[in-house]
Amino acid sequence: MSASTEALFRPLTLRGLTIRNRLMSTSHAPGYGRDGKPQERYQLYHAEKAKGGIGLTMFGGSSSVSLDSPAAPWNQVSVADDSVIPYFQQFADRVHAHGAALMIQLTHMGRRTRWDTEHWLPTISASPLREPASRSIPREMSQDDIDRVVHDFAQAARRAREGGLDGCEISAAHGHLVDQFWSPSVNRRTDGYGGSLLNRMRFGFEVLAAMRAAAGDDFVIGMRMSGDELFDEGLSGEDCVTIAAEHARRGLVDFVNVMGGQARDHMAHAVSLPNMAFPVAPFLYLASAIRREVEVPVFHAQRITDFATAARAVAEGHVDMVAMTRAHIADPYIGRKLLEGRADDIRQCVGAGYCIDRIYTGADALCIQNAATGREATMPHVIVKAATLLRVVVVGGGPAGLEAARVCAERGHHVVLFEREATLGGQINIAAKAGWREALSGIPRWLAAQVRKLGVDIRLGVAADAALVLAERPDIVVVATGGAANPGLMPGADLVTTTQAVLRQGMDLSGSVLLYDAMGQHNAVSCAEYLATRGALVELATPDRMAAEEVGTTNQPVHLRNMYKLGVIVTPNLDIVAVRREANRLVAVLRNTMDMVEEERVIDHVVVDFGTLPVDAVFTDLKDGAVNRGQTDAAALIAGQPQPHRGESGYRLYRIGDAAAGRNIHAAIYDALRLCKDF
Amino acid sequence: MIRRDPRAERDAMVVSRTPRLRLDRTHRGGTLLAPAGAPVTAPTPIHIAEPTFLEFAVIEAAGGALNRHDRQVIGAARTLAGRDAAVVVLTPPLAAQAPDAIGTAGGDRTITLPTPTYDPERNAQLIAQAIIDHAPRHVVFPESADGGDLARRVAALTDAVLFAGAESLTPTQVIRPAQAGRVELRATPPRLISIAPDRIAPYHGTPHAADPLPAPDVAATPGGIRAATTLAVDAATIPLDQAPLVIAAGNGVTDFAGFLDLARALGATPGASRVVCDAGALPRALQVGASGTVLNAECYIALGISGAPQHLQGIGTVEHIVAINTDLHAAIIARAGLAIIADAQDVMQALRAML
Amino acid sequence: MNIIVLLSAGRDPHAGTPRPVPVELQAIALALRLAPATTITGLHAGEPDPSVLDALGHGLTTLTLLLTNPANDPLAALAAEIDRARPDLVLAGRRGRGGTDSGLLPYRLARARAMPIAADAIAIEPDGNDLAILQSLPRGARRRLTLARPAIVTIHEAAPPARAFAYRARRNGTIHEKPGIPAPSPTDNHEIRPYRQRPRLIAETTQPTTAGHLMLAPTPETAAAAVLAYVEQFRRR
Amino acid sequence: MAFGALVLLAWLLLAGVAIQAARLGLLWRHGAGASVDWLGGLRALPRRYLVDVHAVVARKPASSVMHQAIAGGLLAATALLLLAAIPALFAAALYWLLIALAFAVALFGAVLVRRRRVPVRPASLSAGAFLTLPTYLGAYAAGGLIATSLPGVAGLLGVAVAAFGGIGLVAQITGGPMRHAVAGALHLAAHPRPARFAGSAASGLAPLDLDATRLGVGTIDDFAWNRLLGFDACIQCGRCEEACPAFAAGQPLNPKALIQDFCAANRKDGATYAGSPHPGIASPGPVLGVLHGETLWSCTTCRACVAACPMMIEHVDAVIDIRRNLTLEHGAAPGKADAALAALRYAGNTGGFAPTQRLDFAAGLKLRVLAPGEAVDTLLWLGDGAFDRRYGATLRALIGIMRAAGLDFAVLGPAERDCGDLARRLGDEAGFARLARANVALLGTIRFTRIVTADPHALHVLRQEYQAFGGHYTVVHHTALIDELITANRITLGPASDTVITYHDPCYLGRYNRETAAPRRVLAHLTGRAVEMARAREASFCCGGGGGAPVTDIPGKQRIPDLRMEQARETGASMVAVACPGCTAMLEGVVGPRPLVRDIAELVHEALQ
Repeated sequence: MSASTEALFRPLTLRGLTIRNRLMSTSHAPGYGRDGKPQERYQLYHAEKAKGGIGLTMFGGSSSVSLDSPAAPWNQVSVADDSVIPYFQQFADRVHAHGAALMIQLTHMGRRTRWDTEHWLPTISASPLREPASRSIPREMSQDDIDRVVHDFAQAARRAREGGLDGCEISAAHGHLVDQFWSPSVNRRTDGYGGSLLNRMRFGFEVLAAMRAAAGDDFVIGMRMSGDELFDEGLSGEDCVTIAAEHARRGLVDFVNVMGGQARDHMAHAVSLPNMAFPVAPFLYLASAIRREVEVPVFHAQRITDFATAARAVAEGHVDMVAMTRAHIADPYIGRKLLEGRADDIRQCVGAGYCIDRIYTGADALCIQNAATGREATMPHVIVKAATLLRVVVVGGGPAGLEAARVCAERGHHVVLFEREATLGGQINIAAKAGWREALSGIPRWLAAQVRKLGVDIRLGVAADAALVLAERPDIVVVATGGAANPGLMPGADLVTTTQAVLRQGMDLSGSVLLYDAMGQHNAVSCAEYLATRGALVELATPDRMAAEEVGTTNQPVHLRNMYKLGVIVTPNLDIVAVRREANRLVAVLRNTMDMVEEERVIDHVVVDFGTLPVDAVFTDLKDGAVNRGQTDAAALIAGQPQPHRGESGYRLYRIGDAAAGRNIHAAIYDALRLCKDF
Repeated sequence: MIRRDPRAERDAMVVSRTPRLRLDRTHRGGTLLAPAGAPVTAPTPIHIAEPTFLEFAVIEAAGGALNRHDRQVIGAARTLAGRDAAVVVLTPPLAAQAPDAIGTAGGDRTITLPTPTYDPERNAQLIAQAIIDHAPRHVVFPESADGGDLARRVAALTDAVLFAGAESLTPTQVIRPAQAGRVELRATPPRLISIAPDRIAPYHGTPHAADPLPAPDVAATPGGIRAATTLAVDAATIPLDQAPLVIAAGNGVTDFAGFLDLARALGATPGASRVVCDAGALPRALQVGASGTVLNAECYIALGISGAPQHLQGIGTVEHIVAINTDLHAAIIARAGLAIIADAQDVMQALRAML
Repeated sequence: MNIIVLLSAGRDPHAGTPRPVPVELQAIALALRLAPATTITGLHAGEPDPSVLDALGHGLTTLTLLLTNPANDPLAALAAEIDRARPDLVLAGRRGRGGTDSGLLPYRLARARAMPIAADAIAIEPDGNDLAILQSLPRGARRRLTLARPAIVTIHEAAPPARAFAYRARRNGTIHEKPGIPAPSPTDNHEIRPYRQRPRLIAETTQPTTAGHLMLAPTPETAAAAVLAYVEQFRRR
Repeated sequence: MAFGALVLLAWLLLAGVAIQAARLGLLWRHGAGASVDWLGGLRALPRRYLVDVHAVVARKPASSVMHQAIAGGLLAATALLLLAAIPALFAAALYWLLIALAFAVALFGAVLVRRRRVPVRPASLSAGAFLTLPTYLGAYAAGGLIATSLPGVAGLLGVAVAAFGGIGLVAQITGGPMRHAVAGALHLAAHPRPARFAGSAASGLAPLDLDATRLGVGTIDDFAWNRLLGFDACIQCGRCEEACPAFAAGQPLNPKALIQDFCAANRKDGATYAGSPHPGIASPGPVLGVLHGETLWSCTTCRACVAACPMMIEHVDAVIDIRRNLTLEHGAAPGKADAALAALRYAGNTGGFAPTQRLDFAAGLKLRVLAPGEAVDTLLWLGDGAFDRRYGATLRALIGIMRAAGLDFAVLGPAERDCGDLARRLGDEAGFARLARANVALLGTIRFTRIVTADPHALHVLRQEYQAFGGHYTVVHHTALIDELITANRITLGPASDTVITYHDPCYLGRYNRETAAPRRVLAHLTGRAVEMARAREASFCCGGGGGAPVTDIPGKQRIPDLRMEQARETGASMVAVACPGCTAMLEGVVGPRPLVRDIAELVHEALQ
């Protein structure tokens, strides 16, 4: 272990609490709360990280302290009454059993929430300015409001303490109520809570002092805050250093948890949760600047995905605790693998942002590449060996096939993997060719390294057919042959090309391009950026209300920003009706989805994205000979139970991933894991 | 049915593109309204005509140009000076374009020390005289090799304490390590301070106007340093952890004699990946990485190295990396300022031919 | 040649126990290259600190202790002893490791005794009546100085390694104890606190690391030219 | 006529042996004084020879037969001949038949001696005088046989042949192989470490008088006389050479050549050694006028040579004695040894860590740290491995096991210092003594029943070497503790797996302290498929981590842990079970595909139910 990795494993003591190492996960909102309580799913998710060796795990991002900051929007935790305490106790026991510390984030969202959920109470803030992300215009808080919320924070801290948690932080980051008071972009008050920075900090001081009084002297209380709001009207880096230093000087916080940005609108949101378009550790410099001046421990998260960067951040003193929050979603076993000298086995976060993007649609956080995360009750992170060893043939080396091969090999089975292409990775290899999406290649790279290490017999460049498969005398055949691009069914479909073909073949389409996107996924917008970068004049037409509507909150703004920069014209609310050739150009007929008026484009190329259709020839050929006739028992699959098998001789046949129907990477990997974990 | 060209429609509405895009939605083919108003200009430099007091910043300006540490020294003096005091920068003669650099870095006055060659004894006397002449509140030095030496000479000459190697500085407090790094000393900034490299931020605000001041007048006396010559550095002899330019061979290199030749011709210090050292092709002492040598180079050329995490840790602080590798997905490609997807051995030969 | 090596009370950076200052041990090793051990004396003003005595295990045979209160300013005592011993050369480490660690004392001594001083030596040779000093500069650079004798020279960490510790030499070394000259330390009103590691400044890294220039399959010549151009722009700074 | 001449020859030879022995004695007198219990030694001699020596010799049955035939035949025949001074015996035909029989056995033995080197001489056997030895042996035996069985001139001729052989053999007492016969017998009686025959594992390393004018062995005469005697007992059988891991790795150490270097140093007549040299060493070095420092620093102190030596020679103690001189007087330990010793001197641990970091590995475990005056049943000695993250996992597993068993245990925490093993093996006896005194004093401030440690080096030092400093403790290795807990049903393990596991014996546990059974009993609970390496238990092959070898880092052609890992691979095991922090680090340092390395504590902790 190198000297800097060594530094990751120095304990840290905060107000009497000793944290075993410097690895942590910051509070976030995975959407696992039920009825405002952190129940089994939520607890198991964090317990797995504790098992995996993390030092501190913090849960309950944006847990509400007051009724006018509803917990409902992201299935969050409400700490507004004592009924949550028993859940905390159970949670703490689960995490402490594995030696990790557990803390919660407490907050009042102020204007950054909606009034039309749960309690239908008005939103409140320092001043009545609209919040762009939630589109709410709050009521200016009266002194009574302020006193009430201060009291609510204090009661919430007491509940955290009585629940056996090791500490808590308030969120004064991401544009929550405390930093709404701080930020000159929100606070226009003229009373003692507005004006000078010191006045603007008054509300937060009152909150923290009341929390300390309620929670006692031996309870860790910290604060999450921005190191620079990164927009002109907001708090500057120097302001943030002053804020942190002032809180530390007054003894109000035991740590500050620094992030960069503010998240008040779509683009700011994407910046504060940096995806793979950003470099690694883009805002470490902000945490470092505060660590230099402020004498309480500094925590920091934001795209620190690899342990080497994390180790350096700690060893060089930029931070005291390094939060690898999304990195632990991809692999909760980072600490343990490092200690065991298995750094190569760490499944590294690629920064796809799939986890965080899902929660903004009201769904639960799921990892694009690790289907066990958030499903700890049914899906294993550590695959155990099977009692009976089988011969497994996997056809197709995309994400589904690779994960199937990995899981089966971890089970101890003899696995043969056929891949038609010369490289493993399937459609991810195509997606990774589009500009800033390159980091996606980390997904198959890890899977491929694992299957190689596990001794899977990999046959590259072999287009397997039924005979080749059967020659292996398999007990189980998993068909993961993926999908082929769908050019659509409109007249003139033979004249178009697909986004897949453009990226796969690296086509340089010159002239004007109409890119029609029926999917709203990354594919079309990536392709638009790809073509525009190479000089094509691109118009992206979509029947949706905006381009890339299916791409989540932290990714869509990056695509849109890039398309604006590249001069791609986005025309929403259009269906493609037909394509035809006129002279040496193409004419596309489009129909407005609102008024049904048709219009035309004269262009050089039409590129479409209708997703993929299953490639299932091998499956069809093998189906009749299979003891299960190729049928997957959906009920067992959903329940995480083994597929029914009565011990008949012959092979069992299953299909997964896009070979079953075109979906996404997570679907492919989840298909494979839940099917194969019980073989 | 309408046949539309949204791009042409948009282009037809463009009135101007600077300073920002202006579209005229009323445009139907007549005259377009051009934007009025002043062009954007650079901000006026800050001129502190009557400073409340003075702060000295003594810089090294090796080669006639400011380096990072010099800018940090001026930044430190700027911090101590605040808005109303002036920062006097004491510097060796600067290259022609550099005086601007003093103002940009936050200096208000410049005293050029007329010492043509390496003569720290005389420089110390000149600075001591300047301190008498101008009575600055503080004198900030870089805690570098020559800067630290000069600072101590001035301290001894003026019989003052030097607060050496400050790591934190505000107008009211400086902090530095002591007792083998086990404690830190905190004090109100004393008169003489030297600052450790990369600890105090340089000045980033509006440039100041830097006016020249006359050099102090001290009669030259013979010193104890009779002669000084800077020796040409043989890159191959620089310890790997100090070398400014390192070229390293990995798996993709097959001709190691040729590699060492190239390093010599390039004036670079040779290094190697673990694989190469394990195979015995190059000595273990050349190994770059967490388990070998951690570099402090300015520029690193990786020939046929994929960039295992251990290796990347060894080049963690290197700002400028050239990677030549056949694998586009090699980790080092993502770290490189210049990434070349090509056979390292071929490129190496071409480089040798070129030098 | 008569050589005095100044020794300070060092502390182990991790354990805090008395431990010789490595760079002072390197000074002893350099002295031993210049002169026989019998003409080399270690000099310390303060208490008989174990860290100073341990220097005897590293090649030094004689040690003079000027007994003063360790809180005192050692300058007067050392200056008086140098006046008495009339060394040709006084060596010191570039910084102490355990006290204020400011590296100022050799300069004050040089000023007090009107001796020239040179810093950061890694090699010393007699050069007629003068001394030839090889100085270590950052990034492997070297400077050669000619220095009038007697002189004070501080030693850099890049100097040849110290001799390994030998227990018997430590046991057999000669220690002369003399009373030093008590003198109050210059007042410095500082507060002492446990050290807190402060990170170095790091640059804002808002540009993706992949924003570097990428060349796909260029000809070897194009690639080589690009490498040279890239290297040149950083070499000029 | 021939009978009489033969008897006379025997008496003359006896006189020759006496003279030669006296000449050897004069050489041994150069050595330093040593108190020897002659009476006890002589009384124990037959048992030491017949039981201890032959237990070692018998590991190679062919050698055993050879040695019994030649030594038994020669000694019996000659002794019987000497008895012929008694007239009644001289007249007895049966008596002469007996003598003839003894000579016949000796002749058979001589043939076996010759067959060892002819036609092919194994690399581990020396040439030189050894090539003429079978001729003398054969001549003496054949001549005796002829003289006792053929009449007349033939008989006389036999006496002449026997005389040729006998004189040759006597001549070989000072300069040749027969030295072994004389010195060997005396060595067994005057052995410098007699306790080893009683099963003691303590080394023969006495604390030094640190005020002495000479520290350690700086010249050959600084060796105690009975050690010089011991070196002369060497018959150059090459078993140490075959056993030595450093030699196998091509490091410049051949224990056989080392002993012969000592013999040569004690004589001014130049070297006559004709066996394999120290690898890579061509000429004599400066140490004792014969040796190179690299040779001495290559030793891992694993005692494989000592355990393999049929003559009970103490190679390792001799190496340490010289290292003491090199380190204490010359500061000559190479590589990173000086840095490691300095770290021990100033920080009290080999890595130079802040003492408080010793408990970092256990952050969050809330270990009980004993304060002076407190009492506990079991004291867990953490060892310097506690600073190592990898070994921290082993310690955490062990703590988990001890907690599962409900043991009353505690640690010393930051107050614990390194046990001093590294200092002592590197020859820094002053450093060792300081650490030993500090630890013994510390242990004196608390009360406990026993010490448990997962570090065999600490175990050995605490159990055996602190006695000289007044520390007498019951020290238990963690594998023994786990074995005890399983037997007493204080912990329950899940069903044994079918992983193929091989156990690597740590030298300081298996060879030094002869504890090889407990770890194997524990392993049997963990897997149904435990396999043994060719070299196991007391014949185990070192990991390369002992004796300070990792810090002196003397280069060889290969690395010792690579060799050991290859031996593990040969068993087909997918996992190597270890029981020592040094072994863990060395074996895990082997690059490339290899079996996993897990401490027994980790495996048990995983299997806990």
